Amino acid sequence: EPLKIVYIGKNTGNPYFDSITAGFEDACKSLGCEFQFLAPATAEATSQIPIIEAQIQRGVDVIGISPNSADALNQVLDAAKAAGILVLTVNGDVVGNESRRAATILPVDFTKTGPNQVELMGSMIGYSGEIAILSATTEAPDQNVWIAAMADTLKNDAKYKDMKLVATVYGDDQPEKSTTEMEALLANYPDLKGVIAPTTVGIAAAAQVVQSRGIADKVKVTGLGLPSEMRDFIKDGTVEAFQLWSPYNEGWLAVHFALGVLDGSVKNEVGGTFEVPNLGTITINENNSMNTQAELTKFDKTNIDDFSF
Amino acid sequence: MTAGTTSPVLSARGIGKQFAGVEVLRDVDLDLMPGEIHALLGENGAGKSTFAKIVAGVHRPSRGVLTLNGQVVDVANPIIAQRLGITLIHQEPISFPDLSVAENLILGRQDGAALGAVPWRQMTRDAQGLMALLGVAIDVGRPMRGLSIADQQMVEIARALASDSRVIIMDEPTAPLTPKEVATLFTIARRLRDEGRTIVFISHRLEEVRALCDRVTIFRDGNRVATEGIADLTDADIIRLMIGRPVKEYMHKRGTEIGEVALRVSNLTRAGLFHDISFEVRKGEIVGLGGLVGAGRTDVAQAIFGIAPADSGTIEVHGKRAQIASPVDAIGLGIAFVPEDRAVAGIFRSLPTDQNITAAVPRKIAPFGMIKAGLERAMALDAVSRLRIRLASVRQPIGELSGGNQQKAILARWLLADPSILVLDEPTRGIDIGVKAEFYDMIGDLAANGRAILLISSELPELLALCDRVLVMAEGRLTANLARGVASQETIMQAAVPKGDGLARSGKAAA
Amino acid sequence: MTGWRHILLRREAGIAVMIVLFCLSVGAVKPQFLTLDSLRIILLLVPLIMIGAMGQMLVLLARHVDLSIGSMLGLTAMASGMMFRYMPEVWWPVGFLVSVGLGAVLGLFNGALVTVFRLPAIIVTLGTLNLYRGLTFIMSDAKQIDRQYVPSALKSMSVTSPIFGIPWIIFISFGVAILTYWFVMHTRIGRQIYALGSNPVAAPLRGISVTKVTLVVFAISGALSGLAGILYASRWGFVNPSNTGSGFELQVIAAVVIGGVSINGGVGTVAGTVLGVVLLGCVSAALPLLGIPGTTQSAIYGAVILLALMIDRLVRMQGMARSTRAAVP
Amino acid sequence: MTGWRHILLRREAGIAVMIVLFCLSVGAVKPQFLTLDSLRIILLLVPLIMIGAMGQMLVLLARHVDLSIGSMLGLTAMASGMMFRYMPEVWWPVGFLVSVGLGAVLGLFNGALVTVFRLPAIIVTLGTLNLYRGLTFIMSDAKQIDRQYVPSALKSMSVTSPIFGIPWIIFISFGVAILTYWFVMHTRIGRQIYALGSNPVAAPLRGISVTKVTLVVFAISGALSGLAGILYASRWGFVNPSNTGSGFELQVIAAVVIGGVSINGGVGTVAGTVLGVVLLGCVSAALPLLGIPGTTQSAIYGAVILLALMIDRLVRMQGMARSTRAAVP
Ligand SMILES: Nc1ncnc2c1ncn2[C@@H]1O[C@H](COP(=O)(O)OP(=O)(O)OP(=O)(O)O)[C@@H](O)[C@H]1O
Ligand SMILES: Nc1ncnc2c1ncn2[C@@H]1O[C@H](COP(=O)(O)OP(=O)(O)OP(=O)(O)O)[C@@H](O)[C@H]1O
Ligand SMILES: [Mg+2]
Ligand SMILES: [Mg+2]
Repeated sequence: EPLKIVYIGKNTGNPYFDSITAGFEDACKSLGCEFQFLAPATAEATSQIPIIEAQIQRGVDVIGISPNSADALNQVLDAAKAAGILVLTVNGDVVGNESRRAATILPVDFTKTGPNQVELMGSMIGYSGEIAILSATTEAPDQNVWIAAMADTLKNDAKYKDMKLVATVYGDDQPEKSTTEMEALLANYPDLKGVIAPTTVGIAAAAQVVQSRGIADKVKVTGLGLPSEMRDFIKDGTVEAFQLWSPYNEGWLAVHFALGVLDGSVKNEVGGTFEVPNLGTITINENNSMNTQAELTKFDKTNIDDFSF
Repeated sequence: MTAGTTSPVLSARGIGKQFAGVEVLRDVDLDLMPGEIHALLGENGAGKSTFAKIVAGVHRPSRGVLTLNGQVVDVANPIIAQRLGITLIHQEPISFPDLSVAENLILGRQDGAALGAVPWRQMTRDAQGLMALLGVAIDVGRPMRGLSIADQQMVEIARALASDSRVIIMDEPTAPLTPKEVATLFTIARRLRDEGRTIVFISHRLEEVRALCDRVTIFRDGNRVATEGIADLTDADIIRLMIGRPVKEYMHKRGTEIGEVALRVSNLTRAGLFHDISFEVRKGEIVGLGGLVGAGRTDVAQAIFGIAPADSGTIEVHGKRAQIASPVDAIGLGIAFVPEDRAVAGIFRSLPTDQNITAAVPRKIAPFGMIKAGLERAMALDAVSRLRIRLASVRQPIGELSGGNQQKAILARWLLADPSILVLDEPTRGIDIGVKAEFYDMIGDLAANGRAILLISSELPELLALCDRVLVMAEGRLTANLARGVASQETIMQAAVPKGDGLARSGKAAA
Repeated sequence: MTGWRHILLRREAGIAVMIVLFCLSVGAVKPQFLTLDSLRIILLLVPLIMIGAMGQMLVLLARHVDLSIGSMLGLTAMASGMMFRYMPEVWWPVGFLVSVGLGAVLGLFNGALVTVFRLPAIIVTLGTLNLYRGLTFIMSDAKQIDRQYVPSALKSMSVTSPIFGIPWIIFISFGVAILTYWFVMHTRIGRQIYALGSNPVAAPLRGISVTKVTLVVFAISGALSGLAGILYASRWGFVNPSNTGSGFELQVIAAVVIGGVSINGGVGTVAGTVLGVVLLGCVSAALPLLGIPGTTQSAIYGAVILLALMIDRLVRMQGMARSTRAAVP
Repeated sequence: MTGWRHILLRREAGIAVMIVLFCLSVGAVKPQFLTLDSLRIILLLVPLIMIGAMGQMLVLLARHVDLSIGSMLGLTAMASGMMFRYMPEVWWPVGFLVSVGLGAVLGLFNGALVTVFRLPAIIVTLGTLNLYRGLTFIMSDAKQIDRQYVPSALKSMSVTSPIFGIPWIIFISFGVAILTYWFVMHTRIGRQIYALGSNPVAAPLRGISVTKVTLVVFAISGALSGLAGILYASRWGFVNPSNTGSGFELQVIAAVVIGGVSINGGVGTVAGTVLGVVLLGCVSAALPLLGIPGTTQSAIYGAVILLALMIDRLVRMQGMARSTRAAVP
């Protein structure tokens, strides 16, 4: 009987998780296991709990989950573990509760996100001038880590001494709110040179404002975005470049790792390594975490059409 | 212009109407001639409005046919009636408070596509013309909201005028109007008649009928009992025909002595509704309060019970001056009030009958705020058997009971409160004859037990049979105080018919 | 059997039958649905909704509606959460007092706007839905209260059990239902709520204070939202300024209405409401088990609401046919 | 000046004064708020809400309410989005037909449930709010329609301008307002909506078909939600099954109610509604400019709604005092 793998996304209708799901699907197809994608309608912290409970009842072998909360899931994850299910967090971890899951699969070493973004911005504005950050919600944990790292980099790296972070605003990952926040940034900081939006909704909204005002040469927008959402803006020059990683590879890696652990060919211990087709050698780092790639991928005119997600 | 040579514009044949099994019109035949003003007379509930509504397509008859100019017509709804040239001025003026006066005038008259344009300019011009014709100064651009009942009635009348109808039915159009407005209305009505239109005029005011109408038809208990030329009938004839039902004999019981004054009302006045009302009700006494609909009796009762307190005047209960600002005060003083409109103000339709019965005595069944379910049930069952309320179970929602049984349940509610003073507003309205007799017994027993009872009723036989004394109101004033023996149908009617010098209700009624 | 009981039984039996049929059909496909374990899951899904539903039922009985319960849940949970965080020395059960008390105050504010300004409740509570949510953001500076700050004793109420392995939180929610039953059936004021909703014109004639009853139902709705708020912190172990309680009002109103409480006041029972809550709980528990994506849940929820209502209406139309007068003057 | 115009002017003048005062005070702190640029921002914020508000106004005038407009917006936008994606050969303006037509059908379904089953609109549309959202998920397989699939010509309607640099989308929304004005003031059916809401019992006596008017207002509300749906795709360039349109109903109802439309039917004007929409637009545009965190917006929204209502009520109470008798017969 084939092994049953489920992947539980943060919420449905989010193209980002669709891409991870595609990685899961393709890997399951090539390795022969049964796969299902599930997600709650809203990215609410508690909404994943009944889904996990149902999967325990269903008797699945592997749960991959992008948790909506670092600690709301503790009980139910423990229950899953007790039922002998291999639990992996994907794309985000239950920080502080690492013992509740077997391993975590992250696209990239997240400590690199902040500095990489600052560098990209700097390269676009000649390393000088006022910049601002347009983030998701005030509580978004990943974004907050990245923003802290950006501020740190700007302050401590002499290369960026002429770049000044003037504001950090939050668009709550809603297009309307992100748009008004972006408009307000432009009104409040007439000398603004660039905006970093480390969230897919934010970068699209910021780009749209810049596009509709026709100020792409004055205000540079970059951040983390999906190629499928940003393709137009890259092509018409609104956005020179932005970054991300391959969500697809996260799913791909998760399945290879899980099946390897279950058939004994991969040891889930820190420092261990294993081979994954297309990705090469993967190392299990501290806290049983592994990355699909070393650095962020940069998307611009030259490569945007190579990506289908 | 009487019947004979011309053929009727509208004839009714064998019209009958039932509401929920109750027959309110029986086999009515009536011919309306072109160019006549035809009065419909009859006691409250005789079926005048129901007949008018059937002609105007508001109700459909249970039996019978209407013929218009010799052709059988099916007046299925008010729009069809309008197309056939039949307009009804409702007893309660219909108004759309948020629309302008001009629009209220035109609404329902226009034909045409849904997206057809509204001719504001022309509409306003026409409306102003009509208002000028009626001699009323109403800005036709203002919303209906806030117009007095009289002004609303004038708008209704203007609407009928504008309709170009061949048959215009006016259901008590003069009730809220001032004498001057009435005079204008009459002038216009006569002019319309002279144009060859037919006007049906419903009123309780005999002198108006005499002044205006050519023929009269008298209804009694859903039957048409007579149609005559107005000149052929004396007032006495008319009253006899109206009320001449064989009065069911009720033995007036005189068990207890009439005691001291329980309720004394002095100089009670509420602007525009009633004026200078003074009377007293003694323990063990049943005092009737008669008059025509709209005389202001309900308003007096509401003032006594604190629903709409009077502007001036005093109320004494058992010899002590009472301040009654709300029903809670009145209940506290031992006053009970059975309102006239059961459905609106009386029953809690969706609640079980036992809860309806015990609703007025929360303290009895719930001494410390906690309901004693057993006690509640026992009290309800006791009331049910004493008043012979017919129901499947006391847990049955009261809305499912028949009207008479609902009314009994409400009476039971107040009896539980053991009031020393009972104000009953039309307690037997909509109740069948058999039940009525039971009610009379009950009311008699209540008085015999030393309670003071104020009985508002529009049914003369009821007042005569039950009451030790009959007060009569007309147009907001007390016009008679008749002891048993002096009171008769004639004396009451005489006092009840307005003399035109009463309170000018219009304008102020809604002020 | 009386007509009244007849309808009552029909109505509630109707929901019960729906629940049984639903569970059996799911069980036929997925036998694990008919285990004690899945009963536990269902029961753990419902406590907050159950508590909210009791308050909403009272509000609806009085012919009003309270859309702000989700925001009150969030604000009261946040208040206790912040106390836990910034005053860890305070004995944790005080959180119950804080949340319930604050909830009652918020509810009273709703009630006051409804009575004093005679504003329609739907609009007032739409306003306070926004207002209270905004206050939650302001108060918390938009920061989540993390798991580490929520007292373990509070959290364990959702896990440990006084008896039968059923966690405290479930007992509390059913306790609230029983208390509400007693309140509406056996207290004077409870009865007055029905009377007011049944006939707002007649109620004052019976000496019922419309203002008092209105304030009471909104205050209870607020207090119960507060109870749901502190139990949210217990159940999920954290309080989030934007998520906690958001959308709660729609779930609760759906459950209450499915349970047969009329939006037009005066009609509804605790038993029906409980069954409505349980039915929605069963649906919520079954969908993921059946592998139906969470997103379809919306459609099924909507369909269940509409279906239950239509059945109710058909039953009611029959009942009314017997006692209706033409509504024309 | 007639009494009618008097009240009308007072009500709308009230909102206009609020708008002016608000803008001036914001401008005092942030002069850039009083520039043409920020007018453009405000105008770009309002088109969808404006269009939704016109439909909702009609529904409220008829004494109903439509909570499903956000879900209808989402479903209709998704329908066009999927057409763009899977049938790219179809001429893009057909999307308008698809969205508006589908919206009208969805609205008719709401209206049919309200009239046939005589269910309260608040509950029916609460049900279809869930149902339509669920259908969106099912239809789209929970997949977003990305920017690349939305025709550029459609997207550019939110950017390019026929005249004065004002984008098409703004012209469309004001065009809808003007059409609605004509509809309610100058067509028979428009006046019948007011009449029905003003006195539902008497309406049939004046030959107004309650069924027809009810179906019409819900169908228009649906069709306008559909228009808002296709314009959402234009404005934001994507359609998301869960976000698109969610919460739209609350924004729209808030705007409409602030604009003076009564939840009890019969009262409200297009001008008032437009002003209500603009006031909320000003607030939304000003907050980020003032550096007020977006999260406080909720509280301010709520406060604005309640404030506007209280003012309205006070005005109305005066008006009513003149025409009230004890409401008890
Ligand atoms: N819609 C209805 N449903 C049930 N009964 C009704 C309805 N309308 C009238 N009735 C009853 O029919 C009877 C005749 O009423 P109708 O209104 O025709 O009397 P009326 O002669 O106009 O009296 P009034 O002088 O008081 O206006 C009354 O008993 C009344 O209660
Ligand atoms: N809500 C109201 N607003 C304005 N006028 C009203 C209202 N209700 C009744 N009226 C009018 O006030 C007048 C007095 O009514 P009231 O009910 O006091 O008379 P009544 O003698 O008790 O008559 P009834 O026999 O119908 O009870 C009537 O002309 C009536 O049309
Ligand atoms: Mg009559
Ligand atoms: Mg009366």
